[in-house]
Amino acid sequence: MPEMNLVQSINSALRHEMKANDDVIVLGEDVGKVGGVFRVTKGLFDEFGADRVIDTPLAEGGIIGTAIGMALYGLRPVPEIQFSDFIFPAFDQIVSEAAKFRYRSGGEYTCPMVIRTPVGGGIRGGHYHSQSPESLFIHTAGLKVVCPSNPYDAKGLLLSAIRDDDPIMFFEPKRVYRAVKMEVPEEEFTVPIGKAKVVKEGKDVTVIAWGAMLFEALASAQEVAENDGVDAEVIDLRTLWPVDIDTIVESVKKTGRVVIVHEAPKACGFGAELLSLISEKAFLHLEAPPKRVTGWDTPFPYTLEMEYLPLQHRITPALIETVRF
Amino acid sequence: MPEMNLVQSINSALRHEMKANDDVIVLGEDVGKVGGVFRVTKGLFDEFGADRVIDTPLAEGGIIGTAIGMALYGLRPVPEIQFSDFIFPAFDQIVSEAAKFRYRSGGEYTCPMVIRTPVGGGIRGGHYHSQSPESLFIHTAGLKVVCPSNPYDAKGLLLSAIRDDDPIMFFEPKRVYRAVKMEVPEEEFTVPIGKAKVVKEGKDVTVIAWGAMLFEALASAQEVAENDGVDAEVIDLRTLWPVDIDTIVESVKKTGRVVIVHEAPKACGFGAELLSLISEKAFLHLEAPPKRVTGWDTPFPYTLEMEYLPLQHRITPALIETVRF
Amino acid sequence: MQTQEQVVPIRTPETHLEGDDVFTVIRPDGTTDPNTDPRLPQHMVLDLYKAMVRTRIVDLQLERLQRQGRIGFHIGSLGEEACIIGSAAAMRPNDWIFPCYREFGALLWRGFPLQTYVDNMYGNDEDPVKGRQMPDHYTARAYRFGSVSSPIGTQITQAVGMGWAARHKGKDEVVSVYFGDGATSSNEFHTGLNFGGVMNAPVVFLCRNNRWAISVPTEMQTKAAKLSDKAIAYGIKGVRVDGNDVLATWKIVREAVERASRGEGPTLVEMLTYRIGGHSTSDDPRAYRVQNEVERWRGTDPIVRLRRHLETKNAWDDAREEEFKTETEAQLKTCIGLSEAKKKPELSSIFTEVFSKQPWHLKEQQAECENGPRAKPAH
Amino acid sequence: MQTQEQVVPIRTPETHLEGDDVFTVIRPDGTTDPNTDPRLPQHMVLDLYKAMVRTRIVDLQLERLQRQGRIGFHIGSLGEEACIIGSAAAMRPNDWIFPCYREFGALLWRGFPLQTYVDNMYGNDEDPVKGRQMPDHYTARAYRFGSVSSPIGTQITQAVGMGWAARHKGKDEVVSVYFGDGATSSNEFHTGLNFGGVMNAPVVFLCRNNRWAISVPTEMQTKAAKLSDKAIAYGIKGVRVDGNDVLATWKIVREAVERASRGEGPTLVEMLTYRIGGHSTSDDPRAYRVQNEVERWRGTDPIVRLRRHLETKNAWDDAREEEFKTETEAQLKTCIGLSEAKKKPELSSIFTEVFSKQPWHLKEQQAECENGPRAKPAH
Ligand SMILES: Cc1ncc(C[n+]2csc(CCOP(=O)(O)OP(=O)(O)O)c2C)c(N)n1
Ligand SMILES: Cc1ncc(C[n+]2csc(CCOP(=O)(O)OP(=O)(O)O)c2C)c(N)n1
Ligand SMILES: [Mg+2]
Ligand SMILES: [Mg+2]
Repeated sequence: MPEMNLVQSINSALRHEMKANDDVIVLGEDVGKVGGVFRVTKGLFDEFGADRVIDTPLAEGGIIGTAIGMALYGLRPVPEIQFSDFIFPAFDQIVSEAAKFRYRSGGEYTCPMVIRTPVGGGIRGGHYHSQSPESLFIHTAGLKVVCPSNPYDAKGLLLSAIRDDDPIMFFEPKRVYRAVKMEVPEEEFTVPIGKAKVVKEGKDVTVIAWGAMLFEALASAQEVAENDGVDAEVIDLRTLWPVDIDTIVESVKKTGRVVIVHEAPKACGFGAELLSLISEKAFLHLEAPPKRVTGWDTPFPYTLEMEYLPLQHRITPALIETVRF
Repeated sequence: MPEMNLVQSINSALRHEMKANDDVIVLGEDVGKVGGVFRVTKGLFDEFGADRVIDTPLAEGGIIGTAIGMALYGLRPVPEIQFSDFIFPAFDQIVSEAAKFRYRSGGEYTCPMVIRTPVGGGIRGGHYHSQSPESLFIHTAGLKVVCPSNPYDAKGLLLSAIRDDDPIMFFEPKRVYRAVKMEVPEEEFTVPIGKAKVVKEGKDVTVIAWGAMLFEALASAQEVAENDGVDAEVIDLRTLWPVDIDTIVESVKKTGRVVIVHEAPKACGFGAELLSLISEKAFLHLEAPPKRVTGWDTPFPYTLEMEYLPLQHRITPALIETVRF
Repeated sequence: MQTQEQVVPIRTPETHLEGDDVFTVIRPDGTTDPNTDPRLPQHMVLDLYKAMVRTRIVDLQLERLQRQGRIGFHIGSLGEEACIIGSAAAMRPNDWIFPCYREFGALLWRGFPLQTYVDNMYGNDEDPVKGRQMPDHYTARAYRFGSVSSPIGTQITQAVGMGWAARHKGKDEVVSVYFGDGATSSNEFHTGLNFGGVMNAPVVFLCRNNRWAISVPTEMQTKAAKLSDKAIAYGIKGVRVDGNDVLATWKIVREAVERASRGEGPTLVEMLTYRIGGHSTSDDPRAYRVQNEVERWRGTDPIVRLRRHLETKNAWDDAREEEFKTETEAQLKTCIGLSEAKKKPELSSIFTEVFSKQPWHLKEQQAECENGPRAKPAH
Repeated sequence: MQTQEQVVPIRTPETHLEGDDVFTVIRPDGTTDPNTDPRLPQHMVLDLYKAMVRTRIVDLQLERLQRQGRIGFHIGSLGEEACIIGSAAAMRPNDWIFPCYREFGALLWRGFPLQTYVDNMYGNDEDPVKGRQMPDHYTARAYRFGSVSSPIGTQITQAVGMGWAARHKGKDEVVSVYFGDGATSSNEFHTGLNFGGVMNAPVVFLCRNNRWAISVPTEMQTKAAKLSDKAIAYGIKGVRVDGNDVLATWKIVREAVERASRGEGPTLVEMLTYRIGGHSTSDDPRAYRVQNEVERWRGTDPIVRLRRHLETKNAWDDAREEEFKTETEAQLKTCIGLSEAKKKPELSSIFTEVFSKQPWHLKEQQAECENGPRAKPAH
């Protein structure tokens, strides 16, 4: 099996599905000849031509608006937003239109599409190349939200997403793009949307993470195992919404303690929803207050970004505190 | 003291501040001659002229973008977005620009402005004239978020907001616009931003609400007092962010039980943040899992809107359940 | 910005339709300009006329229902019937129509049952969109007709994507999309026309310039001399037509459809008309415009104009008019009666079709709602 | 959409600067057209030249620093020096400049200290924006200069608001705002120009048409023949100038400033130039454009062109050039050395200036951060 990084595995999924299904269309800024600023769509333009891999004018609202039109007609567009920080000019199309089309039309029109976009910090991007806006889309009824942490899941989830009948936000952790390599099947396979993965079993505390922070959570789990004899269970959510509540509740019922990690600011971040769901569904099993380790409630800073992110150095003490509560 | 409804008291605040401060500029769609579709700016055009009360072209991004420019220069714009459902074309200007200007410019440029916009359902508005997007703005670092429930607070909060040095989202519960009348001083007075109000003291359970739902919460509190001997404490948040954490924690420490009510969908709604803050700050005082009574996680329906909203009929059983837990 | 006097300009039909760039067919005396007349068969002109009259009848009746509190809202098309019906009629059967919100006339022209439209006005359990949206927010895929959305402009880029998709699939299907003069200020107008040009999409952009966006007159919406000039910014064709002249509208739009169909790209059609009524039943235009202006525009009533033309051909008279009106009104009354007797949508309709399959949290919420107490029947 | 051949058109300087609507002053031989020459005093032309040369020196040095990993990023202006310096110089001292992200040359022209600019590139504790933003995201209110933001176009409507505000306060202050050809597709271009027109704001819209938006050529950005034509859509004045001709740029922009100052409204100035380098240090343009095209454009180098003009006046020579370069490079080297020696911003800088007063939750978070362990010094 070939080794792939995240960029390559996503590219492989796109290539596979474009070959298999003529209706799959890639569109976005710079996705064509140059293959995207992160090279995720590299080679697709040469293979499938300018009619399947469309370099658009610089307008995210146009990318999503036209993609919606394509989806309404019956195509399967996979628009790319160059950075998720630049998704806001398309926000109206996503939350007012794509998310509501099936519902408001009584099921007559549907919007199957996958909005791919790099997310997260740690690449020296400052305010506008680092943000993690997932909770805004989770709050919007009608959208599914996916965020793989590794090349294997990314390919499997993207194939599931393109075949799914709903609009899906597909967040790609850009800090992982080239940082992680693993074996990924050349051929097609799927990872189901809506299923989390317990990536490390444990009995003392549950850590919930996704995307680039999964690796920080794992590093902390290892650190507390070695230094403190704490046995942490680590869950990679993979699909953020609709979240895999069963896996979470089962784990928390076992450990009684939970730490949630995400890059986005804390206030109204997805951590708040996870904490609330856990409180609602497993209150009597909680032996300590669930903890959130998140980005601070500030814009994303440039020089001090490593002090902003909820990295291992901040997760580890949170685990210890939660276990010792 | 004259009686005013919410429309009149907001109008009174605007008129006062425009008289007192030449730098206050009102702008938006239809705010001029006709005085806004809800007539909140009625009469201001005649009194202050077309240069202080600006009817803009139909583009929310332009309303907020030009308001930001005015604020950067030193004016105090009070832009109106006709319905908060239509704020999304301006979302980029609000979250990428207004919210971050002070921070990203090292304090050189600031964006004092008050974005007024009607919020909430219950007026037969369907999908696009009923939504409550507050949590999207709470999640965005750099914005304050205010939502008065009554004419008195509205005037006092709006005067505070216009004098505040930060960008403020000012949500006006449109279901309350003409439904509530009360004595409001003709002259100026302020209600501080960041202070909640305990509108009914109680010892058995805390109910947190704001805007139009405050009245539903109060009705339920009365209902359970009469029928079930339950003594509920009701908090009107007034400022959603930064939230008055002290008032909340103090109340929850007393009652040990809490019900949070809001119109917005549940997932990643502000209720999740409130529940999480309470869990983090008063975990050991909780005698029952905090409950959220909210809009459902669906688009806002038209015919069945009263079944969508978290009204008295849904708050009352939540109170009982929480108290009996 | 504008001074108060500028806010309420007296815009007469004459000052706004003069200039030889405004395409017209029907002359004041009812005859047609032989150089421009599309020479439609008489039965079709009669169909256009009836559709326009029916639109007006429905509008007036729905306004009455709203005043009586029997429906919640209506957004009418008084005075704009010619540009709506003329443009809809110019679309070929396989073409698509993306509506704004003021084009129920186009919907009915496409054959959508009046009963179903009235059900949508009532949001009852036979409303195809299940009472989820406000009145006049219909959807009609089977009629190759879009889905009304309130946010201004969003349908414009969508129409471009759909047109592109149809061509990509090798179909000869043109997409038309309606919007108002106010919508020319929207993000999506800009993006839609720009993408339409660059993608060379088979789209016809139909701008109903009815001179008002709620209380804001076109003069305050943009400093551009003509809305059709905005096409220049996108390298596409722009044309102006007298939108109160159904034959002129038909011809110009049909030409645009044919160009699009031939692969010659999109056209922006500015249809000059006038919003005789309020913006919607929630609006009272006396607060911002002078009655004078409205009265002068009444003089250009597109229905009166077409009728005069039909009379020059002896194709219509008072008796036929009376008969058609009576019949249509009766039909409408029957529909209203039936709609009012229907039930509200099922509770479950709140929770379905958010996603293709209902996820766990909506299952839970639906159960909570169905098993919980009912709201007071208030409204 | 476009076929592959269309994606990489060979656009030569000639084909793009011909047509008498492109305003030019400096002729190929270095002399000026007496009909268009603004006749600037020679010391000022020399200042323009030096500013352009300095801009280039800084660009080249910063690119080297980035390759060496000493700074994280740079977005340069190779080939665009004339349109940036010429337009900035045309603004009067009390006028305002709203930057896009490629105009540090304009910032330095305004007198912003080179040292402070380099501090911003390093995001150190003397960077006025406290290391919070990426390199080249400077702010300089004291120099009546805006604040760089990454999202494309957002500064355009802001500039309109600021210009309107200045006039509202009775000040004769014009606001200029830079953006690229790609930005003409943005929502805010549309809204900014439309509001600018309707509000009659004293604004000059400066479009650097450098032919590329990262990998997308202007031909794929819009089907409009000329970007300056987009002004028609907003009823404002649109002009095209040879942006590689600093005197032409100065003259056209100064005229636009004067019109704005006289209350005659905004102007869209299309400055025709070419992005010789990559989009930024993160970009490798060989992946999408042919070297051929770049080489031909090098032939129109605005610095070479102005130097030729200066030589016709005997105002410059190799010795002076050498001296100026050596001096500027030394100065820059000193700044870099100093910047590199400075500390990172304080931890507290993460938590301050989010609001005018720090609220409770940020106090808590700051304490948590300061009292917690430090991140590994990674990067
Ligand atoms: C994004 C957005 N902003 C504001 C509104 C409120 N609104 C509804 S219709 C309208 C005026 C539209 O005018 P125009 O485009 O000319 O269409 P007309 O109503 O005249 O047919 C406004 C401002 C809206 N629906 N969407
Ligand atoms: C809203 C938004 N979308 C995408 C980007 C990514 N991006 C940065 S620069 C750029 C191209 C801009 O081209 P142009 O406007 O011509 O300016 P130039 O870089 O050529 O000076 C793009 C797509 C962005 N910064 N903001
Ligand atoms: Mg209109
Ligand atoms: Mg460019």
